[in-house]
Amino acid sequence: MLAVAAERVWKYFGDYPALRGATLHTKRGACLALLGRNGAGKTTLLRILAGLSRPTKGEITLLGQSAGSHESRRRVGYLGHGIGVYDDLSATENLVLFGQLLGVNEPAKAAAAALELVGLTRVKDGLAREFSRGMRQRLAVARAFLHEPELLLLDEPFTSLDDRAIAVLQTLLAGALRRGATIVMSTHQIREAMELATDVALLERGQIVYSGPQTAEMLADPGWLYRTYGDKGAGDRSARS
Amino acid sequence: MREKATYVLGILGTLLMLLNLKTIFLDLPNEAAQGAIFRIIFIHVPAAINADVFLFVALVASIMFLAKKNFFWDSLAVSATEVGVMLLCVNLATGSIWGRNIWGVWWAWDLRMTSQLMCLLLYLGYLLVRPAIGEPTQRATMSAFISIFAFADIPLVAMAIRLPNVRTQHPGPVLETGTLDALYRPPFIIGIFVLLLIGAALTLVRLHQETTRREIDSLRRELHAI
Amino acid sequence: MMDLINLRFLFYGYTAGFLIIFAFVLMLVSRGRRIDKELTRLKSLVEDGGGHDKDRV
Amino acid sequence: MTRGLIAALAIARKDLRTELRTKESLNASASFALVILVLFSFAFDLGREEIYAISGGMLWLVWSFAGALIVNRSFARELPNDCLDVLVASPAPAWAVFLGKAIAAFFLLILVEAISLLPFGLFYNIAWYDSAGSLLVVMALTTWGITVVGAAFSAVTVNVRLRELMLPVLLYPILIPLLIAAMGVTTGLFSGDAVPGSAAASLRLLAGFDVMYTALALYLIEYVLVG
Repeated sequence: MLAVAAERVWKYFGDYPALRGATLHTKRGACLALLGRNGAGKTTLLRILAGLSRPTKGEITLLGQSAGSHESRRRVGYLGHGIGVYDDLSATENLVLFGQLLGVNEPAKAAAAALELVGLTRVKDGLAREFSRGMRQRLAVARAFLHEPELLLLDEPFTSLDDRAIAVLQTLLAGALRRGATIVMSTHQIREAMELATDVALLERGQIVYSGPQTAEMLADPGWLYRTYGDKGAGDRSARS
Repeated sequence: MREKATYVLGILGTLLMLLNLKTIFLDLPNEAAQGAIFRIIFIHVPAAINADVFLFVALVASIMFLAKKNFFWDSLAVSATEVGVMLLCVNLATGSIWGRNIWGVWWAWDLRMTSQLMCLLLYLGYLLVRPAIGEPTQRATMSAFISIFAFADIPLVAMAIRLPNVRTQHPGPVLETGTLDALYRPPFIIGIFVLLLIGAALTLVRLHQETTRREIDSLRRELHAI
Repeated sequence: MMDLINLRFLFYGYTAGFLIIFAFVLMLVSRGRRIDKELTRLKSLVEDGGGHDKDRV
Repeated sequence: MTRGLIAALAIARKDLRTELRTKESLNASASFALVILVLFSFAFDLGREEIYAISGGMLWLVWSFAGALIVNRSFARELPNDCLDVLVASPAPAWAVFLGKAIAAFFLLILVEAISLLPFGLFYNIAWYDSAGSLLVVMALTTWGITVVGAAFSAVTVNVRLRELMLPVLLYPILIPLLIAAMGVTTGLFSGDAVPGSAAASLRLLAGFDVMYTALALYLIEYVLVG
């Protein structure tokens, strides 16, 4: 069964189509790097997958459930641009709250375990406000992994993280993959993404123009994918000028 | 097609209005109790009725937008709301002038004028907030939500100002009973149609502008994406 | 005398009503002009900046 | 359904906890209410009878202003760190998120009202405690009306430019019937000479307002929160 099956998804903002019939299929257990330039529609697609936004047209199923349904929300973990934790709650309070919302059986226990995982046990009762940037980011990572999601949606996960948080995230992602979870992450930094990615999809102007396994060419030359499958129009333009 | 419809409605409305004005001012006799000023009901009451009609259209369009997510409905909602608010203003201005003549004050907290004023305030909020929302889908969704909330308030306002302990002036059924002498009925009904036609024409014009505006917005995004 | 006052207020009333409608029409016309101007400006911009967009949309 | 209610209560508890910790809107709202109460006594030079005649109106004006300050923060509190996204993406249904926020705002505003009743009784020499029970019913019904509509518009305006200015523009016109009824019935409580039948009619209106807008908001909020 597919982890993500998005069929011809359109999303209009007013009259402007941010997604123009994007089709994406991701196997279970895969780690998909969703590439594309700024404005290509990566965030829009991820927000729709996370149930934060409804597609104008098109069908999306996640793990066999329709996107945005209660069941799919429960099995999906989402880490967006913002860290999504409350500054005025302690680390534990934050995670217990989200544990309750996510329907985790024993929120307190899950919270303690998650804090252990990201190395914040020592400061578990400190307010998130008092944390350093990196600690806050690790707390956010703990929040996204709290309910052991089967599908992880990460929007530009590496851009704002510090080194330690990146290390924590990569360990957790590798662990999740071993567990059989699926990961979809958007990024425009190909090098970092390629370390984990098993699959690659390229989003151009609201359409998936390439989707397939990661290959040696991509690893060797980050620009290769864009040049081969990227926007033909943009190529023409540069050729003209 | 749309342009033709606008012109037809507009011209028809204006012609009918001129005919009706002739009847009202030249053919009809003065009413016994109020004298000449009673003629104001031929614009005052049709404005009120049509304001409610257009605001109701806006409500239906708002619900349709939420159900269908088709921007036509959003455009219709805002167009009809603007025309409705304009008609409310006509209603309030003429009513106020009539009140000054009959009661000697510009504003007497008369029941129906009060509820129309509150209705105006409700929809002014709608029109003020709308342009502050940048993203078109969000703007349309929020506007629809506000429109539904506003319309739901209208019956409550009517009930609230009729509470037994609320001191609004009850000026007696000057125009309250609705029994209009048969002589005055035709120009009254035509008056309703006149404003309906003119309002519909203006709504169509506004509708077209809203469509163009969306086109502009999508062009802006297009440029941004390049 | 009373009738004269009545007539005066009747005149005020209708004038006010039509003025409001007229003001609304003027508003519509000026906004329409502004919108049309903006549309042509943006259209020419888009054609200059990225003619290839046309066939893609 | 029960899962939604549990989530709503968790969110309400979270809101109350952070607010009691930071007192962002609580301090502003309570001190604002106090200042307005003091100013009112200078705005009008009133005898005993007249004070009773305007008491309900004064109280609800103050409290509805205080309420706008409370609900303004309701969804705005979720903006830093994009917390709203996480709430909406969570399995908690949109109506539960909204309900939690409305419940929290309700208790915060009730708290501000309770605090301001003391100086109100003191400054204006009004024995509100003689009818405390009935007053509490009116307060509960009206405050829920203010906060349920307020929280809904807080969600609507959360991403709007000039949010703090736009919310009152939307909120107060809608609240007019609620406040008219609440003012009348409260004045009747204090002065003890209510028009016969007015209290029952007012309470019916308050309850009707609450039921209608609670149902509308719970039903429609998903369109607002999920773009």
